[in-house]
Parts: sequence; structure tokens; C-alpha cells
Amino acid sequence: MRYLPHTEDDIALMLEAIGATDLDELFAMIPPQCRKDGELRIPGPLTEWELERTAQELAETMGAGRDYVVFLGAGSYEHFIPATIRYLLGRSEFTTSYTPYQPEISQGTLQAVYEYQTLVSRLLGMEIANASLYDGASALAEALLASVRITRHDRVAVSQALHPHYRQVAETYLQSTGFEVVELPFDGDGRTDLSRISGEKGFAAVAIQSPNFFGCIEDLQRAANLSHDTGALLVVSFSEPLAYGLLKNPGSCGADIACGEGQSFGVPQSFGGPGLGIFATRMAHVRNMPGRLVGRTRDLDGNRGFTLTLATREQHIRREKATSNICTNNSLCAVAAAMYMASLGGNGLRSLASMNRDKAEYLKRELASAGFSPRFSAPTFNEFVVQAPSGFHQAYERLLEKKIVAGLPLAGYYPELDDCYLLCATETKSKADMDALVREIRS
Amino acid sequence: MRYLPHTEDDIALMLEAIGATDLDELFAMIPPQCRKDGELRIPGPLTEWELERTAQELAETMGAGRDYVVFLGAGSYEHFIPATIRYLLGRSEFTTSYTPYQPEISQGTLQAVYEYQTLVSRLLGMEIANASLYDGASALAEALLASVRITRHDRVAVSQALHPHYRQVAETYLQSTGFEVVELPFDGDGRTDLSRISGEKGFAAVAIQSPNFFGCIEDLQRAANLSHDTGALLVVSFSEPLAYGLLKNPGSCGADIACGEGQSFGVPQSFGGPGLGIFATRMAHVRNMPGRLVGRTRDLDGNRGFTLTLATREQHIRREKATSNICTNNSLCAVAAAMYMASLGGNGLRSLASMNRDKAEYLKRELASAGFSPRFSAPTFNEFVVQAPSGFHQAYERLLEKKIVAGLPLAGYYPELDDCYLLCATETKSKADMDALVREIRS
Amino acid sequence: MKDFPGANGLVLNERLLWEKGKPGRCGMSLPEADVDPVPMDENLVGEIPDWPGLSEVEVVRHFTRLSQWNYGVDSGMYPLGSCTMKYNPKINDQIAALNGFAHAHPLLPALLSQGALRLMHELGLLLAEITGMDAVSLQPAAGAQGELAGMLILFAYHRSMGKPRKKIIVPDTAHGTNPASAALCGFKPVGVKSGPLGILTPEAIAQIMDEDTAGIMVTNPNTLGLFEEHIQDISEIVHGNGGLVYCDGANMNALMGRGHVGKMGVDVLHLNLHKTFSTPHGGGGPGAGPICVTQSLERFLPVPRVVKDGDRYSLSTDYPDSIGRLHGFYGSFAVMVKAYAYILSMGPLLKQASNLAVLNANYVKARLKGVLDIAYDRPCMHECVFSDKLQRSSKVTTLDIAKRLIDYGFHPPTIYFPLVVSGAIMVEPTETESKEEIDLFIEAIKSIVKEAEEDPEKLKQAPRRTKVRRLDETSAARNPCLTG
Amino acid sequence: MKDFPGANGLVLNERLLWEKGKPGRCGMSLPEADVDPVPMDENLVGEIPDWPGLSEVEVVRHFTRLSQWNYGVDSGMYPLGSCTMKYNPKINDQIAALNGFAHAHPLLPALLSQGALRLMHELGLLLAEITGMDAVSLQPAAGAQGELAGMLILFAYHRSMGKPRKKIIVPDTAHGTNPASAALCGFKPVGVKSGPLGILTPEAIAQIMDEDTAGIMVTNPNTLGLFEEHIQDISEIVHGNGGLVYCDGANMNALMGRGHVGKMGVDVLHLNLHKTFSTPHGGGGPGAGPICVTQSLERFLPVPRVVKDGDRYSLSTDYPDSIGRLHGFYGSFAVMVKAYAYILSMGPLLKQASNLAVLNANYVKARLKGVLDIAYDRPCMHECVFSDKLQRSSKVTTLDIAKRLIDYGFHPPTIYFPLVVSGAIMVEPTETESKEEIDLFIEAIKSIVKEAEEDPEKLKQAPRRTKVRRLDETSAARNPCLTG
Ligand SMILES: Cc1ncc(COP(=O)(O)O)c(C=O)c1O
Ligand SMILES: Cc1ncc(COP(=O)(O)O)c(C=O)c1O
Repeated sequence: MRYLPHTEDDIALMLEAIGATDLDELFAMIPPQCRKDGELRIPGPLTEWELERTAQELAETMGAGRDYVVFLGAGSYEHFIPATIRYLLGRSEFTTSYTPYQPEISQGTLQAVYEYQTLVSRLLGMEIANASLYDGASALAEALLASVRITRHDRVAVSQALHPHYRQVAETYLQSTGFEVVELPFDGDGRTDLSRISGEKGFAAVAIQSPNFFGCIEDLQRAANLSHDTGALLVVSFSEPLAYGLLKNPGSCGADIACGEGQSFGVPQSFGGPGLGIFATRMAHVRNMPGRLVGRTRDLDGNRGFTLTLATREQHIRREKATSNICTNNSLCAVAAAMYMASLGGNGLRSLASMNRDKAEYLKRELASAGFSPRFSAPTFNEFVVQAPSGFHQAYERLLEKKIVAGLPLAGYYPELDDCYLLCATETKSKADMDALVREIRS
Repeated sequence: MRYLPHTEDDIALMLEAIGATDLDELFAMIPPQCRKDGELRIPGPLTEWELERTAQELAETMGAGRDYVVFLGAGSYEHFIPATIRYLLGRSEFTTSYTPYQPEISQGTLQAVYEYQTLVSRLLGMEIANASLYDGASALAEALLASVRITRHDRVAVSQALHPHYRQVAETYLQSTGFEVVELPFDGDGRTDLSRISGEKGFAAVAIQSPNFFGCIEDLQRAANLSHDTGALLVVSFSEPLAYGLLKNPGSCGADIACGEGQSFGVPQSFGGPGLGIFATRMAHVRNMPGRLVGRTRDLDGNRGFTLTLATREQHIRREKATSNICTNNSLCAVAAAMYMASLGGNGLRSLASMNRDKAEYLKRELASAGFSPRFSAPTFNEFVVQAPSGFHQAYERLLEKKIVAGLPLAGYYPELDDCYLLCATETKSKADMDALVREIRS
Repeated sequence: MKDFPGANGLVLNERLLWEKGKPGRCGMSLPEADVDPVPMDENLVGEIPDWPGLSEVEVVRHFTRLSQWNYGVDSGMYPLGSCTMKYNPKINDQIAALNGFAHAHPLLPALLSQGALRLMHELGLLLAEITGMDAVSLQPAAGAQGELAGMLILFAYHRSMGKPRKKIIVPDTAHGTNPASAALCGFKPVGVKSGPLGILTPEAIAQIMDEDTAGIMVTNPNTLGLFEEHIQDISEIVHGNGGLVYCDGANMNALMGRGHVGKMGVDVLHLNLHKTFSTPHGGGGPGAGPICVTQSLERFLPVPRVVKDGDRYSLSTDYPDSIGRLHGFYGSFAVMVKAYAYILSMGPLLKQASNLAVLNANYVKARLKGVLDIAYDRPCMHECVFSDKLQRSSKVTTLDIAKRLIDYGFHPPTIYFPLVVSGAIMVEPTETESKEEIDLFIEAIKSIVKEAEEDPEKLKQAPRRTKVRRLDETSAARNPCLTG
Repeated sequence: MKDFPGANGLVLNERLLWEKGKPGRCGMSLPEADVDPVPMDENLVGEIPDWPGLSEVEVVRHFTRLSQWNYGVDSGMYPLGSCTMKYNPKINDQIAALNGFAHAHPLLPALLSQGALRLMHELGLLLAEITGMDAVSLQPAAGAQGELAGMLILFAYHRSMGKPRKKIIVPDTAHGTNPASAALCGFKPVGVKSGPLGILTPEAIAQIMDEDTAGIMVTNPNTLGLFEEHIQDISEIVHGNGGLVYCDGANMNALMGRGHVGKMGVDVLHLNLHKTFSTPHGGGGPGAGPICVTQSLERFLPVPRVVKDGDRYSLSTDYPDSIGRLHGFYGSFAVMVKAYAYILSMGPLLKQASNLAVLNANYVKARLKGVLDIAYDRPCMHECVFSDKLQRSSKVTTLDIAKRLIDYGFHPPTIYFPLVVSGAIMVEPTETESKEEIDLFIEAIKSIVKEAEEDPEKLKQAPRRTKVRRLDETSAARNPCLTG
């Protein structure tokens, strides 16, 4: 087997050095009752060529690639990824290294993550960002837990217009802690109704997403004021960071924590994972921050260098008192994002963000003309909810056969939004794609 | 444009430093009549995404990839290429460097090519090999020219069973030199009839291919004896070096020059190019060798290192007296071959070569049972010629529609081989593939 | 040091991104606009983020240079204990990058995601067979999230029994994520010392296991590289007190085809696909930390789960007892693809992988005996823990030895972990290292130990070959500079 | 030297392949045998070649380490004159690797190769438009083979005129391949000196052009980076004497959208796709050297040629006057794909590429004036030739300056070429270098020139940072060791 270098000779010599007669003897300490009987009943070994074919056959069943036109967003966004990123990220010095515990031979990862932390902070208008969390969902959970630590309150308020999966993950994380989660409803224009918190006290955090799950842009400034009035931190979640290439960022609106999903920045969708959990906050909260941090420092000769820092927050030092249990994070995805942000630059980001919105606005208008009226009136970025004529679900199935996925039916998430669909149009959707969708819907 | 870094400011500052007022002024020395009028009338600029789509559309028209079963050889062979090679060869330190004129920062390419030279020499049983030529065809031409330089004779004998394209290229190279090319016919068993040279003198080289264009294994030992008797060098050409994983190699049979195509060793077929021109010979002929050579030496500190050497044979030093005009060769393909040879190892090579022959023998036998008798009786490696029942060309077209390419019709190359087909089966053809071909042929 | 890989050479400096570039440059191709721009409410529009503008070649050079400052498994031996830095096959990366996988939207209708769902389903079955457990969830995004999932299952189980419990037993050799995960779930970790042989004794467990203790988190083989030989007895004690046994399976690379975790009495187990199953670590993730449970705990597994009906696959959230959702979608799918590819490539040879991993570790141990102190001189499994005890007289520490190894061209082992061994040096060669490579590593250690005696300053000053030397971590933490 | 890219760092030694490995190891997956083995005649069977056996990770590490000893365009500025080391876009490599291209057999029926044929056809048309020539063959595998094709066309032309000619004019600035290609084709190169301005004078040509001279090989812009301003007059003289004008177009990067080679009177031109059209050099190839001809010479182009009939493409060899075949198949198809992708990516902006290439070269020239001697101080095109003249007093040579640049982290310029400038230093920045990068290069040169005065030994001993220092090329040539 090409991955196993040992020849028979090698094994014999090594056993001799150890003083064992055979390989079995090395496992003598495993009590007989704990042993695996017989051989593993698994297929293979497959040759590289059989494997490749098997995998291709599986991959080809997927509704992905050039033949499909997919108007899905809802937390996973189809964006173009430059060939440079695919190449650079594939360099094995990045892919096959461990967490940079030995900074002298990890400066590549360390500098790249430091750059990621910086560019993400600038995007979100926050002072600092960590080196990544798993995804947008766990980032929300971590933000709520951090808020509890910071404020010492034990209730959090979470918008119902926040991604349902993120809310579910937050509940999973919080279920055994005893902290209470209060849900804030959304109003007719698709934005969070904050009236529930005004005047109330004892919230650790108010968490809203912008653009929210419906694609609607929330009034972050107002949310910040109301949150701070109640003594809560404002946690701004997001699933589409590209929006902040155009919109006012959480920091400038007064957010205390901005956390969300960074998949849009150069990370392939990959059926939902890995994602990139972004977590940014103010310097004041750094010691309550979950996850790894890269910091700048100097070496013995006074040269600039980078290292993991403030590890005393982390599990390997603080163990049960750590700010989070996270260890392995999504570092390579953060590096991908650094590459993506570096490729795009500020002006490129603005252009791309504007284009996303323009496409979605075009689709919104065209759909409206076909009888699919926007369900909410708030402004949106690259996705939005429409109310479909009843009976559209049959047409939806027909469109699937034509390799068009006409958005996400929302009934499963919000029973009250029966016949509503969430559609997303990024820069990958051409006018022709959108016209074809509308034409098919009309027909 | 992402490839052009200059901002307007940069351009202005640089023009100022030069003392020019605008970019046009930089081209003032081009006489007006020599200038291009107007803008270039070419499409684009295409975005990366438009380009990708355009290219994919072109690529998808090709009879290549998993859906097609192609029994073509004839100088280009479908072999599996490990994913490691694709990755390693794509590392930009290998791809984006120039010819290693500065050895101190080119040791990677230099050592890899030195390893290529060594492993190729060992394969072919020759003392030395150069750093590569363009392809098997020009390697033959260079071998004939080298033979003329070495022997000072002005005739060469070339087997008609040598790849027709290689012979044509040799003729192109020789057409203006006045050297005579004598063709040696092949006999009924598919091997070169050498009787024409026996007793004759004045040949610089006798060139035969083994396995030859018909897949037949030539009697190299006998060819060497006869060639040497006439005072000629024996030039052994090949298009499938994998054969020497199983067969006696040219060196051990007495060849003076072994030259051929190395595409089989890890180089994608790529519609015929780039290939890898292999050229190996004996040390005695080194100063008559065409092309670059990498040699081992020491650096100022006595450490082992590698450098281009014996450049006094080459055009950049010797100009019109050089052994060849070649400059840029096919270095990256040589490095691919080094990677492939390293991956396979001696035992792997033998197994793979045997498997190639076994597959071809199986196909030969199955085809024979379906009425396609072998046209020649000589032993073969992974390709062979069959005589098809007349009228098979219609079935051949029908098979194309089923995405099966049933070999190469030879009538265009050898009118006397009307209704003959050259079929190749490498390790990429499964028994099922071959059975399907035979079933289809029968039906 | 002629024969060791470490050497001096040219590397290239590279500034920070924002010390480069010019506004107006862009290194990425933007699609043509084909719809009209729609003006946006001015009140909503923010400033353009202050990101530098770079051309494509500037981006490429930047990250190419950065990459060259890193050391990976592809650079050389990486005997980082507890991390299983085995070779990461390239074909697996290529397969995960197939269009159908890399560009699939997670919310595609089941009809259009059969391949991915099937792969996940089959990977679950494969992991069940390899571990001997009954049911698997692939959702956790890394080992620590697997632990959290496991702790939540313990929590849910006890809640379902009507008796929530507060404590959990965590041995002193446990990885930091264990107590952290337990605490995150509201459990109070109760420490237990390993016995004189480096493994847990049933007596110690019996002493602290009580009706308010939810169970135990045991790592097997433990972080000393030793098999917990009393695991069955321990499980019995824990079960006897109504508790559950959680096993941290990060070290599964020792046990494939050899150990049957189910039979050990383990109720919940997490695996690290980015260790045992060869998926690349990526400089710190992404990983994947599937959890495997016994049949009776299956109902608690996270949702959604892949279900198979005939030959159709779909996702189901219809598990009322589930601990809920842990990931925005289904976990690190791309990582699962690589692990799946690895398992199929190895097939039953996974057992031989474990054989050789254990052989390599014992060989290192045998050959370094007397050179470095061995914390517990007993047959080890896939890794072996040394310490700097013998070097203390020369005032040389584990850190110095580790840093000096860098100059020799090797990645250092894990150091100062597990905490129970003072100055621990934890070596895990993995099965993909050849005897020759290991012999060279052994020679390097011997040579360093000799240097420690003869010229300790060489170690104190190490590494000297690297682009940067030892970094001032104290000032990094005292005056944190986390963004530029 | 703080701000320059050159720095010291850790690199890893790596033995030769056969100093590693063990027989019995194999680093490649072999397919399962699914047919019976057929025994082979013993007399035909040879020995197994003595290739080392390595595991996959050994192969990967070997070539990963080797790669790290190389410097490429992706590492930094590579101002290698005459070589046009511009950025090689990654997307182009990816496109050439598409299954339909990379795995296409060259002898597929035309029906199954329309995409490749169309691409070749269109690339020919694009190159014709860019150069202003009438017809194109993509077959030559590199520049030198393009030259050979061109020379053969001159040969065939004169033969077709009934009067074979023996000589060809080759200026002293010509690249070595020019006389070598001419000689290979049986022509006797006749030298001609460039005039005092570094360019050819009509007078000099008139003096030697005669009825036995097949034509001239002119490089435009020439290897001094100067435009041959009298090209039209020269063409007229050559044509007037029945000769043809061959142009070496390796320097076409100066002229896109600016010059019209056809109007200059050129009959045959070769291009280097691996220079002007951004395809990577691969450490010395593969390249592609298309030739472009005027209509009247089209009939001589190599076969096969792609022909278009309606919207179907096919290959034709039906050109009785053709010089014949030059390549086993159709040339470096994969290289053509990359060039095609590049041209479409740039579109009419190719002109701006030439604009900026010329701007960059003139900027270097302006800024280094007085620092290094400028061989011909006139407006240059895409490159500029300096020399070590001003440094001779300090006994420092071009070689020393070049080697010292390596320590600064830059690839050296082309040195000692063209031969007409003693100690030539030929700088071609290309358009993909930013002003900042070029400024840094200029500072490096200035700093080195200062060192040459103050501490010449620094240059003599350079490079010091690299893994190996200057190599003993004399002994390499005297006792050649070409295989191990
Ligand atoms: C023994 C052990 N348990 C748990 C973990 C945590 O795994 P992860 O880093 O994937 O969260 C690790 C990883 O270092 C480990 O070594
Ligand atoms: C001016 C000039 N002509 C011709 C050539 C030869 O091109 P190639 O190396 O592709 O054969 C070169 C390449 O160095 C060159 O610079």
C-alpha cells in the first residue's frame, strides 16, 4: 500500500529492536474481550483509480456545477472563487501543517491569520477578530455565551429573523446551561420587532442578523441603542459578509460583537461545510473572547513575527475555565478568506457587493411582474422573500427537472410563511439565468 | 485588469521620471508606416468566469474523459497519472521558473532533471541522457543528425515500421541538408526487414522503433549487429517507454542512441503535446549530443550541487556550430517523468508493464475470436494491428456514437494495410471495457 | 549536521497586505454588469472597508512567500504527539474538490443531493464498523465539538432518566478540551489521577463515582500513549452507578482493526477525522469530530440525520430526543469526503496502519531509551511520552530540545503535554513514516542530547536557521496587537 | 538590507532519489489485474530497471523540498531579459488541465475533437491579428523550432523559385538559436554588425545582401531592446535582392497593438507563446513557437493544418508545398490553450500590456542611469541593456552583481547577452511588475553598486544566503557526471 512505507525487513528489524516477536504482541495489553474479532468488514482497498471513479459517480448526482442554476442562499452563497485561491490554498505548507504551536516554522499561517483578523475587523468595523470559529451558527452560540460572561446576565434575546439553524445551534449550546433564550418576533416589513426588549432589563445580549434570514437589512443603530439601554450587548450575526461591502457595518452602528459565517469569502459551499465562523468584538472584551488569537510580536533579534497569544483564555491552559472548548478551528478557511479579501480589495468589494444587490433587485422586480410579490417591504441585499401564487410548488418541482432551483420554500421553517420562497441572486447569476427562471415560472 | 498593476498615478510618475508626456511617446521610434492602426480587433477582455465557461464548452466537445473508451495508442498513451504528480508539478516554483541558468536558485529543477537523466538512462540501459527534447519525433531527427556528425556518413536508414509522423519529422529536419534517407520495409511478421543494409556501407545510422508503430517488438540485438557491421550507429526509437519495464532495453541490445517519446510517464496526452523527447546515448558521444545536460558538481563550500553543463555544445555558446538549435526544451515534462518514475519504482514498473501486455493480449485474443485476426505475427506489447472484416468501417462509426474509439484505421498511413486497425489497451482499460468492445463489434 | 534535513537557505520577506498595494488595484476578475444598477438608500450605505488593492501577481506572491515559511507534513517528519500527523493523500483533496461536492448547496432538495447523502450515510457505517459502535453522527465540526455533543448526550440521557447529574470524572491526563467541553455543558469536572502505571485504576474511579456523577471522560489510548487496560472494569463501575462512559477517540489511530470500543463499555466516542482518517489539518482546521454511540443512545444524536429508505437518502430532523443541531448545516462535509476516500483506499488495511503506527512508536521508545527519560516505561501504543528529566542537569529544557529539532529540520513533538509528565516530550511518528526517517529523527535527538551536554547554548539559541527566531510571547500577551 | 526580500531561513536537504527508498516500496496505485497474465518469451524479457522504490509520502516530500530550492515568477521579480517573465495566470493552467483537453488523444476522429481544433484555429487568427501577419502555424514546439520552420520556409521558397540560396544574414545581436537554426537548415550565417545606435543600418545590409543570400534573420525589437527603425528599408533591400525577411518575434511583448509586423516587410515571424503570451516556462519548457507568414508563403506552412469548413473543423495535410511535419502531433497543445486563455482574458488590453512593459523598462533605464552604464542610451522598448563598465575599476563583474542580487531576493537579469555588449546586464521587467516592486529592484541595484565600491568581497562571495553557493562549473564540464 503506497501510504505504508514498511517493508517486511523493516518490520522485522524494528520488532527486534523493540524485543517483540510479532505485531500482535504489540497489542497484548488490550484485554481479549476488548479486541476486534476478525478483520474489518469494510470494502477496499480501492485503487486510486477505482476511488476516483466511485467519487465521481457520487459527485455527478449532485445538483451542482455548470448545468444547474440554483437560486439558493439562506446561509450558503454561490460566489466566484478565483483560480489563484484554489491554487494557493492547496499549497501543502498551508494544508498539511498543524495549528501553529511552533511559531518559528509557522509564520506563513500566522501572518495570514493575522491579516485575516485585521481585514475582517476592518470590514465589520470592529477592533479585533479571532482566528476563526467553526461556522456562523456556533459563532452565534459563542457570542451569546461570551455576552453572558461579560454582562453576567442570564437571559439572551434572539431575533426570529435570525437564521433558524443558527438559533437551533445556539439552543443546543445553551440547553444545559440554564440560560434563557427569548425570541424576538419579526414585523411585517421583515425586520425584528424590538419592542419586547425595550424597558426590560437583565438581557446579556440582543442578537439580530443583518441582512437577516429573509435578506432584510435590519436597523442596527436602533438595535444598538435599545440593547445598550437595557444593559445588553448587541450581537450582530450575519450569513452574508459581502453585504458589508455596501452596507454600514455592525461596528459603526454600535454592535458589541459581530459574528457570522464567512463562507462567501472564498470558501467553496461544499454541501454546507466547512464554513468559517467569524467572531469580532471590541478590545475591551478580548479576555472573554472564545477561540484562538494571533498577535504581533518581535523575535530575539527584534524582527517582527507572529504568534498565538492570550492562550490563557483557552482550553489547553485554562481547561474547564476556558472561554470556549474550541481547539481545532477553521484556520484554512480563514486563510482562504484572507486571500479572497486581498484579491478583491476595498474597491473590488464595493463593486461586487453592489452587483449582488443589483442582480437581486432585478430578479425581485422581474418576479414581481410575474406575480411573485415581495413578502416584506424592508430593503434587501442579495436575497429576498416572495409570496408565490398558491400551487407554485408543482411548478417548483417541474423547474427542478429543468435544473433550476427556484429558491428555498420557507414553510418548513416558518409555517406562517407558507407559499413563501427565499431567493438569492449573486454575481454568478446572469440576467439570462434570471430571465429564464421568470420565463419558466410564467409558462 | 488584474494582471496589470499600474494605477494612473504610477503611470504619471513613471512617465515623469522618463521624461515622456504620454505612453504614445514611448513608441515614437516606430515609423508610422510600421504601426498598428486602431485597436486590436480581438474579443475580450473576458472575465475569469466567462473564460472558464468558454473553455469548458470547448473541452466538453472532446472525446475524452470518463465517458469515452478509447483504444488508441500510436504514439500517445492513456495511462493513469497519480494525483500527487498533478499536485507536485503544479507547484509554482517548478512551473514559473525559467531555464536554470542561475543554479544557486534553481537546484530544485536541476536535481529533478539530473534524476530524470539517471532514471531514464537506467531504463534504457544507456550511459547518459539529456535534459529532454521536444518530443519523440524531433528526438529521432536529432539522433539521425547526431549520427551523421559522429560517423561522418551521409545516409541514414529508417524503418518503415517506425512511427510515420516521426519519419516525416525526420524528413523535414533533413530535407535541406542533403543527407539521404533510405527506408527499410517491414516484413510479414511486422518487423523491419534489415536485409537492405547488410553488406552496404556508408550509413550513419540505422533507425528502428521497438515496439514499433505496429506494436511489434523488434529484434534489437540483430539490428545492432547488422548496423555495426555496416559502420552505422543503431538508433532505437520508441513511443512507449513503458515497454522497457518488461522488455530487454536498447542499451543491453547494443543500441548507440535510444530516443523516443516519454509522454507515457506522467505527461497528460493533451491532444498530442507537449510531449517529452527522450534522448540517451553512450558517454563517448556526449559532445555530439543535442540539448541541455545537467551535471553534478560542488559549490564553493564543497557541497554537492547541480548545474547545466557542457554548454559549449549549445547554440547560446556555439551558435551556428552547435549540436542542435534547441534552447527551451520540455523540462517540466522531464520533471513529471522523474516524479512518475519515482512513484512507480522498479517493481511497480514491471507490474504495470506486464499488466499492459496482459490487457493487450486479452484484447487480441478476444478480437481474434470475433474475426479480427492479428495482422502480424511478431510479439507485441500494449498495441497490435488487426485485420478487420471488410466493411468494418461502418461499425467503427457506429461505435463512435457509443463513445468507443475502436483503434486507429491504418489505411491512411499504409495503403497496403487497408482494413487494418491499430488497437491499444493500457492499464486504463478494464476487462469490461474490452468485452464491451468485442460485444459491440459482434452485434 | 550534514545528514540531517535542516539547512540554511534563501527565503523571501513579505510585508503585511496593507503595507502593499495601491487603491484602485484589484486582483480578482469581476463579472460584467448585465443589469442596471439600482441606487441604494444613502442611509444604509457604509464606507468602503479599508482593504488594500493588490494585483493578482501581488496576491500570488504574497501567499506563496508566506507558505514557504511554514512546515507541513509534506515538508518532513511531524511527530506531534496527540495530533496524528500522518500523510494526507493528495487524491483525497482532489476528490473533495470535485464540482459536485465543492459547489453543492446544502439546501438542495434531497433529489439533487443523493451522492452527498449517500457518502455521509456510508461513512457513518464505516466508522461504526471501525469502532464497533452502533450509530454515528458526522455533524461535529472538530474533536471539541464532538466532545460537546457527547456531553450533551450524557446530559440528555440523565435528564431523560429524570435525574440530571452535575459532575463528570476527567482524568488528569485528559486533553484540555475534555474539561472545557464538560464545563460548557454545565458539568463540573472531577479530576482523577492515573495510577502508577500511567493508566486509570478501577479503585480510583470507584472511589469517586457516585449518583451525582454523569459519567467519565476517558481517552483511550490515553495521552501517555497507554492503553487503558482496566477500561472494562471502569465502565462497569460507572455503569453500575448509573453513569455513562465517554471516550475521547482522538487516538483511534492505535486501535483500528485491533480494538472494539463498544466492547470496552464505551457509550459515546468521538473521532477526529483530521487525525486518524488522514484529512489535512490546514494549519489548525477545518476538522471533523464525528460521534459514535451505542444503540440505546442513538435517539440523542444531533439532527439532522441522513436516513436511507430503499435506495433513496434524505435528511430527517424527526428525532424528538435529539440534543439538537450543532452545525449550520451538516458538519464539515468536505472533510468527510476526504476521510471517506481514505477509508476506501485503505480498506481492511486500516488495521495494518494501526499496527505500523504502534510499531513506529515502540521503536522510537526502544531506541531512545536512556537518551531521554521515558515517563512510563511500558509498551506504548501509537505514541510515547519522554521528558527532559535526564537533561535537567545541563539546564536544558524540553522547549530547548524542541527548538533545536527545528534546526535539524524536524517538526518538534508535542511538548509539555500531558500535564502529568513534567517537561513532557510526546512523540507520535504515525505509520506513514519510514524506518529510515525515524532513524534519522532518533539520530537527531541523540545528537541534540549530546549538544545539551557539550554546548547547551546551541539549544538555548535555537532555532537559528529559521526566518524568525524565538518570539517574545510574553510581550505579545501583555500588549496584545491583534490587528494591523 | 532590511527592506529587501532576501532573507535567511530554514530549507530542507533532500538526497537523490536512489539514495532513498527500499525495494518493494511503491508510491503509485496499480490497478487490479482483471485478465489472466500471459507469459512472455523469456528471450524478450529484460532486467527490472534499477529504480528506487519509494512510498507516496517519500515522493511527495522529495519533490516538495526540491521545489522549495527554486525561484519562480511567483517568488518575486524575475527581470530576465529576452525571456519575458511575466505573471503566469493560474486560471490558464486550470483550463489546460480540463479533462477534455488534458486527456484528449491526438488521433481522435475530427468529430470528437472539434473543441481542440476550433481553439487552434481561433488562436491562429488571434495571433495573425496581433502581429499583422496573414497565416499562422502553431506547430513549432518552441522558439528555436519556429526559427527552423521559418528557415525551412525560406529554403522551400527559394527552391520553388528554382534557385536555392546558401547564405543568410544574421546580425551580431541575434540570439544563439538564430544562427543555429539557420545552420541546421543548411544556410551559412553571414554576420552583420549593428550600427552605432545599436540597430541595423540599411547600408550594412545593402553591402552584403546578394543573390546567393536567402534573406535576413532580424529580431525586432532587437536583443538590445531597441526597435529596428530601418526595418522597412532593410526589408526593401532584401526583397529587392530576391530574399525574404525572417523576424525573430521573441520580443513581441513590446509591440502588441503598437507594431504591425506585416507592414514592416517581414515575411516570416515566430512568436514565443511562453514569453509574450504568459504561458509558464516550467524551468525550461515546454513552450510553443508559432510561425506567422505572409499570404504568399502560406502554402509552405507545416502540416497538418486546421481547416474550417462551415462550422466544422478538421486537420488537413493536403498542402503539397508544405515544408512538412515538425512535431509528432500538432505542437504543444496544452501551451496553446494557456495562450488562448490569456489572449481572451486580455482582449484589446494586450496593447496596454505592451505599453506598460515598455514603460517599466524605460523607467528602470531612467532610474539606473549613472548607476550602471547603459550600452545604448536611447529610448528602449520592453527591455534595457546595462553593463558592468562603471564597476570595472572595483574589479566587480556582471556575474558578481547578478549573484549579489540573489542575496537581495531578486532573480538576476540576463547576463553576458547580447554578446555585442561586454558584460551585458539585460533587464526586462515586464508589465506585470508594479512600480513599487521595480523601485525596490532599483534600490537593490544601487545598494549593490555601493557595496561594489565599499566592499567588493560581498559581491565576490555572493550568493551567501542560498542553499548552495557558486558552483564549480569548470569541473562539472571537465569531468562530466551526468547520471548517478
Ligand atoms: C486527545 C485529544 N482530544 C481532543 C482533541 C480536540 O480535538 P479538536 O482539536 O479537533 O477539537 C485533541 C486535539 O488536539 C486531542 O489530542
Ligand atoms: C530573442 C530570442 N530568440 C529566440 C529564442 C529561442 O526561443 P526558445 O527558447 O523557445 O527556443 C529566445 C529564447 O531565449 C530569445 O530570447
